[in-house]
Amino acid sequence: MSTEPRNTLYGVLGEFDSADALMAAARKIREAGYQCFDAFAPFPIPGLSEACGLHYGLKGWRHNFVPQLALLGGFGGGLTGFFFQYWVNVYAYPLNVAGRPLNSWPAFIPVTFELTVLGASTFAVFGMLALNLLPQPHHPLFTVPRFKRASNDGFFVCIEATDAKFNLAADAKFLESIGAKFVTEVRDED
Amino acid sequence: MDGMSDHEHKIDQDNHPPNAEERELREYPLDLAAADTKAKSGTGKQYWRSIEELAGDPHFEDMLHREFPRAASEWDESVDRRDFLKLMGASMALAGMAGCGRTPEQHIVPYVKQPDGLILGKPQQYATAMPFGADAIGILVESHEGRPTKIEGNPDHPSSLGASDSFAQASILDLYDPDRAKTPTYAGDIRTWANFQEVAQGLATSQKAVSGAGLRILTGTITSPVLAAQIQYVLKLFPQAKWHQWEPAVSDGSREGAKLAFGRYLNTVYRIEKANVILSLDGDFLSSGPGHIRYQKEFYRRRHLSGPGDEMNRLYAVEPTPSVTGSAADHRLPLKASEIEAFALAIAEKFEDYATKLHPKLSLLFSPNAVKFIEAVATDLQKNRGTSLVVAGEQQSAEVHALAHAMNAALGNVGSTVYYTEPVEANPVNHAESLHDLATDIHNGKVDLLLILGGNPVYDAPRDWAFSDFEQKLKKVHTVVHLSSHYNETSEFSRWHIPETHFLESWGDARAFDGTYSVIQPLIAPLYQAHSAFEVLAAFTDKPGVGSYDAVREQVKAILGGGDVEKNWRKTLNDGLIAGTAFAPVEAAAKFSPANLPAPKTAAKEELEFIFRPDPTIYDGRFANNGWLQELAKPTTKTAWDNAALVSPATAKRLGIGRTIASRGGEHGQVRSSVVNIELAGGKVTAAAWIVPGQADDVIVLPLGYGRMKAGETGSNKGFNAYSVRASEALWTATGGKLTVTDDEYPIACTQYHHNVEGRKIVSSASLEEYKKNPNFAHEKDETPPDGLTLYQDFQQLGYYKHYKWAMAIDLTKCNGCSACVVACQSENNIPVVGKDQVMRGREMHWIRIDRYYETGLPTQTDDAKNEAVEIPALYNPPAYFQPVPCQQCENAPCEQVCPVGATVHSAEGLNDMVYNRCIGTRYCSNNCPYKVRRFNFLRFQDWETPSLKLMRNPEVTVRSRGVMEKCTYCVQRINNVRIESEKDNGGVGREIRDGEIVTACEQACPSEAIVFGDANDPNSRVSKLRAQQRNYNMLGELNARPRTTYLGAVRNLNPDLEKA
Amino acid sequence: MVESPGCRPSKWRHPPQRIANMAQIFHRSTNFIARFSLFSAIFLAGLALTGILALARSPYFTRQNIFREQPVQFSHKHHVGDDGLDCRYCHTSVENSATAGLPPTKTCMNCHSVLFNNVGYLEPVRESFRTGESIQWVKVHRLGDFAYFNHSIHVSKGVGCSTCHGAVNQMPLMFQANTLLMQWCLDCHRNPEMALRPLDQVYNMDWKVPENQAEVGAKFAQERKIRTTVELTSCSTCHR
Amino acid sequence: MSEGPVNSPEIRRLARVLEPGYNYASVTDKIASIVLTRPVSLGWLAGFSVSFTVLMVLLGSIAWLIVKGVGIWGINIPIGWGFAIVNFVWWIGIGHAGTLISAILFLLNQQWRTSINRFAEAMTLFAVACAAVFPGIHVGRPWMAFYMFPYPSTMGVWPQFRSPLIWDVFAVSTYGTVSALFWFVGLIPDLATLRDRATNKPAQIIYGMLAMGWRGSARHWHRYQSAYLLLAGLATPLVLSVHTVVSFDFAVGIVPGWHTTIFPPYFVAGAIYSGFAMVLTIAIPLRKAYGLQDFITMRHLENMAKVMLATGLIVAYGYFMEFFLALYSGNKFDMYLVDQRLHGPYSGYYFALILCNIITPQLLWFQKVRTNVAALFVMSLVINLGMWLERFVIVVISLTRDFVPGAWGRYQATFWDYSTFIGTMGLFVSLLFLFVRGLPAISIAEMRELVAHKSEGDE
Repeated sequence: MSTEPRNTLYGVLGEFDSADALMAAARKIREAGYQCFDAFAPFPIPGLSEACGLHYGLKGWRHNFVPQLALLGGFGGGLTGFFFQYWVNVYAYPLNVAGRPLNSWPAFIPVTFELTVLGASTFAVFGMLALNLLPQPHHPLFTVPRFKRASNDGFFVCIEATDAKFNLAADAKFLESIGAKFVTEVRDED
Repeated sequence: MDGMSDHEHKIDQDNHPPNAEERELREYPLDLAAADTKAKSGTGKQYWRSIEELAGDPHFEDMLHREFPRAASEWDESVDRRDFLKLMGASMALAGMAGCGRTPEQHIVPYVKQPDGLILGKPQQYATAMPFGADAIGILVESHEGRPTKIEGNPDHPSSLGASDSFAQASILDLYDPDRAKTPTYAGDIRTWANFQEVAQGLATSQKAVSGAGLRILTGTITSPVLAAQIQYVLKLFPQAKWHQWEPAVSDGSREGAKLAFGRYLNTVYRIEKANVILSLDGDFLSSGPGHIRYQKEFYRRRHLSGPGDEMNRLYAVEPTPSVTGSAADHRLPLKASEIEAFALAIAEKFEDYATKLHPKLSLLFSPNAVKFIEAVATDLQKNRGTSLVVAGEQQSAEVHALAHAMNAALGNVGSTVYYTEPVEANPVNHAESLHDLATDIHNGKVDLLLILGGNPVYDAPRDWAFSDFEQKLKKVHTVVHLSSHYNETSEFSRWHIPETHFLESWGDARAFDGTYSVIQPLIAPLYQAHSAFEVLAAFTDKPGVGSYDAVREQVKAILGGGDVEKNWRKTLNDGLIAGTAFAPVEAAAKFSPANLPAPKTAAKEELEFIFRPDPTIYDGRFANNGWLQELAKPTTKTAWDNAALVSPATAKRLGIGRTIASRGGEHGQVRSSVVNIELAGGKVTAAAWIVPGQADDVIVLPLGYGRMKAGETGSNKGFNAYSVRASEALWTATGGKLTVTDDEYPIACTQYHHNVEGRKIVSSASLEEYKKNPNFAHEKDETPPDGLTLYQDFQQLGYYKHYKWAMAIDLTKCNGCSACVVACQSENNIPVVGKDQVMRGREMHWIRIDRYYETGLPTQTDDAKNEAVEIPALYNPPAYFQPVPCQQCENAPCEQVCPVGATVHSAEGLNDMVYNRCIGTRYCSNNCPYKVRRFNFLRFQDWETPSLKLMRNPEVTVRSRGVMEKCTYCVQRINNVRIESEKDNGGVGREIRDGEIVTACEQACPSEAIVFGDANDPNSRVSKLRAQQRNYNMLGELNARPRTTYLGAVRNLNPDLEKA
Repeated sequence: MVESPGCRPSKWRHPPQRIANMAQIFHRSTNFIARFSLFSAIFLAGLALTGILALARSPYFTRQNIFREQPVQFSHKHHVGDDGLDCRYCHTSVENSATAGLPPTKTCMNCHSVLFNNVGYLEPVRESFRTGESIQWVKVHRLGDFAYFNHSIHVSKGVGCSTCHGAVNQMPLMFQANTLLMQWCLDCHRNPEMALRPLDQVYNMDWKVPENQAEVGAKFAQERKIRTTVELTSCSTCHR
Repeated sequence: MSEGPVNSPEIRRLARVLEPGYNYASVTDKIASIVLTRPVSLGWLAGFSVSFTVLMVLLGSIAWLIVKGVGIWGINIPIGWGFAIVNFVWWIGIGHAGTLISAILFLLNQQWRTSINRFAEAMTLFAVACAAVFPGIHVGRPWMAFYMFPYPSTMGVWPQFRSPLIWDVFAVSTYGTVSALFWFVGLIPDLATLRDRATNKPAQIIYGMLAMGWRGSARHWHRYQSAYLLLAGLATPLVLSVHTVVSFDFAVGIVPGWHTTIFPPYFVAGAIYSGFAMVLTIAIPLRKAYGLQDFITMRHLENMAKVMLATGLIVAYGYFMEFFLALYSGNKFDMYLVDQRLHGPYSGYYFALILCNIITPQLLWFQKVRTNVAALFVMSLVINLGMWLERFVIVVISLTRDFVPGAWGRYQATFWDYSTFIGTMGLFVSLLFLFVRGLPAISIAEMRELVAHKSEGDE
């Protein structure tokens, strides 16, 4: 963490007044050829992610790798579960319990199942957080007071400075042109 | 060795060449200071301390001043120091996760001089004898580093033949009873033995002056030649002195009966094994009275069935209330005690010898049913002349005994199934008269010095005429010296009280029921300042301070005559008896004919008859403070911790006596029964009533021994005192009493209330006829799946059950519920006593229980007596079956599958192992056990503080604490020890374990050889042979748990004439 | 991050922006802190668990290799190593009983009534012999009361003293050479052949395990009818 | 599924799940204000202090239990399990509704789950917490209970995986974890809302930390939704498995009355039954106290009533099958047990159970009853009681009369049995009180979705 106050440009933020407007805006921005931009809404808007060009499945794994992770966790948990029990009962300390076979696999199924579910869900949740780079309590966007409404009734789009064709003035105008009723630059500053 | 009792020193004074072997034979207890720490964490050390306390530590005196030193025999729930300790324990456990807490340093305390012949960690066995009434039970005592821990029967001894009974088994607890009197007291203040000896000498001289006119000695029945000689010696010194005897639970009937029949006191000895047909006239010869252990062995040896070809003896029992013997009988007839004489006459009447000479039309007195019975018995007896036997009950009158003698004579049984000898008692007298004389003398102020050697007359003397209040009488005596193990009711009124030594603490001798001379040797020096009757008497003679050791030695020398005295002595001590000293049969000329008897009268219908009986578990009250016996369910009633006025179902209905099952504990614990007031012999007592199927109508049984006021923490204030309504002229059977039923209910601890098998495959039975016809009767409607029928892998292929395959077979034909096995198991396996409250919650801990079922013919029987109409007739005289239920050691054990931590799994030899230290106490295993043989430490039942009880524990068995499940393990400690020995043989190569080399505690104790343990892989083992029998079946076989404990169907030898009467 | 064209004010800059910094609740550094603490939490939990498990096996709990102060500083090194006393001279019951047995004071005095009969450090022994008060030794090898170990069967089957007790002849003060944990017991009970010696070597402290122990041991196991692993690992073999 | 519930066609037909006149902001205000602005009411204080006192009773009882041992309870041989296990099963059963509503109804795309799922999930967690108290303390040596976990012990011994109790350990802990995750994931957006609306620094920091910097960006929502969907998909079989495993505790045993194959389905049905009853028991006072009638509408209550009716019937079928199977199989032990239930010493409990669980719920056939809040509330209590009785009948009565008549016994609860049971209620309610004060009792983000699709609807 550098100590001297920094003041870097993060991007330009535009606010729209409805979910539909936001969708439209997102589409336009994408058609305009922007790569690094993001839309913000107080609730999941169906289709918004497509509008922003986010994909499901392996193709768009950078955008959503959660299902694959869950699958991984599930398999991991299940296999560990079963073979651990197998090892304990057949190798670690074989014992005659009620005359049941050492490898009483039917009796091992409940634990196997539970561990499958446990693995899958933990991977899904923590995978989601990790991919979303959370926790991230500090973010340039939070410097914009209006942005608070993103968790209430505000709909925003932010074109990020990292975008190849980023230009503060031009992009700001562009946002206004597509109906942003409030536009501001976002600075990551102390 | 300081601080040891005088006894100790006396022994050292014995001036014999100190001989190695002899010293071994006379172990002395500081050895236990060295108990290897294996004996439960430094027990030895702590015990050493408490010895020193005994040697005059000031705190010790305070302890004595407390009225009740805290007893541990009964578990008490009050919040006290123990709770605090528990709290500490729990919190520490929670903080430090007990499991991984770092335990403090322990110490090893070795001997200073190790006794020769002692191998650390190896128990030793000593032969001795337990004096009991007019008998001495030969026993072997197991001793760990000088601590006697377990009592077993002595196979060489005629009175036990290696078996034992619940009394013998439990007597070890009496030795360690923390409530025992610990020091001589004068008017309640502590004195030393030396003080007493001085005083005694003083008294002696003053008595000498009047040649002992004021001296009286009161003892119980005495069969000890040495003690008798000592008394005689005292009487010689004091010619005017008198010796009185009083044994509350032993009737004069047998003595006087012999006198009536033969003109003098004679001892009757039966040879049960020779008898084909036995008629018991209210006799309980299988579970009480001289020789009962032997009689039970012999009786059941005649009932051993190796196949349908075998024959059995047949037992007819006529009795007012179900006894162990009666329950085991093939045919049983409930009759009032007062009708027995008439019944006996009616039988005798049928004999050619007396026909017509006797009172005609006797049989008119009886119901058709009874008449039929009489006919059948009479014929059967005469069919078996010379091989039949008539036994008269201890509590029956002289007349009945005389009749029995006469009948045996008439049947030519004398000499074959019964013979007579000189009395075993050193000095047979009529106890009632004897005590009467004493009381009268006291009353008339003739007595200034009374020595009460054992016994407790203030509690158990009859309550009428001169005795109306014995305590008042005692006040008239200048000096009463009372010798007893506890400071009891009588001690209260005695100036001097001397703690009596336990028979495991002192030298002595006794004659067995047949006269065999048995030696009593101490296994441990007296734990407290206790002394024997011999020493107390000696204190009044010209040689005070002499111990009985010399006398016994002299006695042995006298009996064996010449030869190597030392060798004989050692052999005698080794055997515990002198073989061939049984009294020879004497010719007894009959001086009595039934014809001389007056015409018997039978009690008026509906007139209540009150009969007194010694309690089945605490006898005459001497065992009242014995937790094991108190908690032992009484064989026929299955109640514990209380006595109750027993009534028959019909009488109960008539009088309005009822009972309800309490929802706490229920059938397995608590039944609330009506409370009745009984007025009899000028006394009045309030008792709980208890309904007993098979009891004669209009008979109220009042068991003796309860209602003690100063028995100790365990025994005081339990039940009601039947002695308080017992008059001298009606010691056993009384009429004219009044019984009123109150509205109150009293909770009775009843461990098994439900007595119907509900048509389940639990007990299977048949008559001998049926058995011969259908040897497979035990498998009728047996749904046990065939062995091959399984999907599970075969553990034999994994090396299980290959070498040994332990199994147990229990022959229901031979079990009569005597319960010796239950106490033996408790003693062997450190099983705690939980107390009445916990028993009433259904939490008793016995590893082996005896279930009692009635053959009621009722299809089902719901919890309460709702359907009395059908039930009362069905329960008039139902055949009873007793089933000992230890852990069944199932091969497919339901308990194992559900234990979450694997605390109970199978061993390679097929034991259902229980690992206490792994158990976390989910109780799931118990829920899933179809036989409900598992026991749980719901609270901390085990006593961890009382030092004396620590000494008693068996170091071979883990002592379980709170929160742990426990159960029978087939005495795995015995199995392991024998296996280890067998494997060490042949220079480490080892050998096979021989059949019978391992004997479980229950098997060892069982007098009827009903329980057999062994290796099922060995086709020649006894257990394999039994398992091979067709009678052999699995309890609840259809569950396919594959128990290793199997049962052999009960067979009764019914008389075809009476069958289905 | 692309550096913006200069930091000059632009029309896209809104005055409220200044106070707007209030909007940032967390400093930038918290991003790192938050993530780091998440991971370290998981890591520490794992570490703690491993620590506990390790501790349970550590000498702190097992008391392995820890010398004990004894009332008399008895040296096995001297008596066994130098004087060459046989184990059984003092531990008399080792061949017959579950416990090897601790010698009574008498045994000490057999020699020490003559040898070193006046040295100070043996006073406790002499005192014990005079007064009859036992010497209270500190227990070195301890098993739970629920574990029933039997010396006699082990020695008679050819398990040497040093296998469990270590090279006692080199121990000036006695210490516990092995963990005595149940796992440790099981190791032998699972493959006993690795612990078997010729019967005449049982009390030899210097006996070394030969390279071919596996087959030699197997032979011994077979000769001496050592019970199978299944039998030796049954619970009731040690627990009652 | 990707296009959420918004444009599912049938929505319009259905009654309102949200009263009209709300927009995003007003929804947010209404719900968030309960937590952020509304002052602590006296009612809340009173209620909380009462429940907290009861919670202390629980702690006291447990302390005494540790000191004396499980013997302070009414259990004995043969009845080794008493209230502890009854309560455990009861609480676990209640703990099923939340996850079920959230997961299954989510998968089934049911609009009306929205406003009840949040506190239903919370209730689940708290019920599981209450249930989890018992396995720990009911054992004889609680300080040794860690033997049940598979850790490498110095003894080289492991748990016995054939035992249903071990399955319980895994099932319950997994269920607890997954429910917690599910709940928390659902909370993240709302925490962000609270963070942004909080006016005082501490609140901002606390909610900010919990919200983990959620910005509601398209990327976030994108992954968020698939994670949530996956959790729902995983939680559904899990929730079914948990009570199945609990039922194995009995079905795997051989005790007559336990050993039956119908237990799993009928335990699950029973769990849902009691779960919904408990949701009603909480929802009705809650909507009243915080004026949430517009969000938790009559339609919610009615739907839950319908679910109760349905599951109630399944449970009834279960009872019937117990009888039928006993008679049909001809197993004498089972038949005797049936007889005991009807005529035995505990028949009273059995008939009470029939009354509570089968007869009373039939009233729910009538819409009048389903739409009568008071009636529903009473009904929900009756059913809770009934389900507790069911567990009592199964656990205790079966044990009183098993195979060997000589060993039959009875059970009577002691003071400590009751105090422990009631104590857990204290724990449950205390947690609920804290929850409604500290977190949005209704999912704000999801309410906004409702508003969104309503506005569409109104177009």
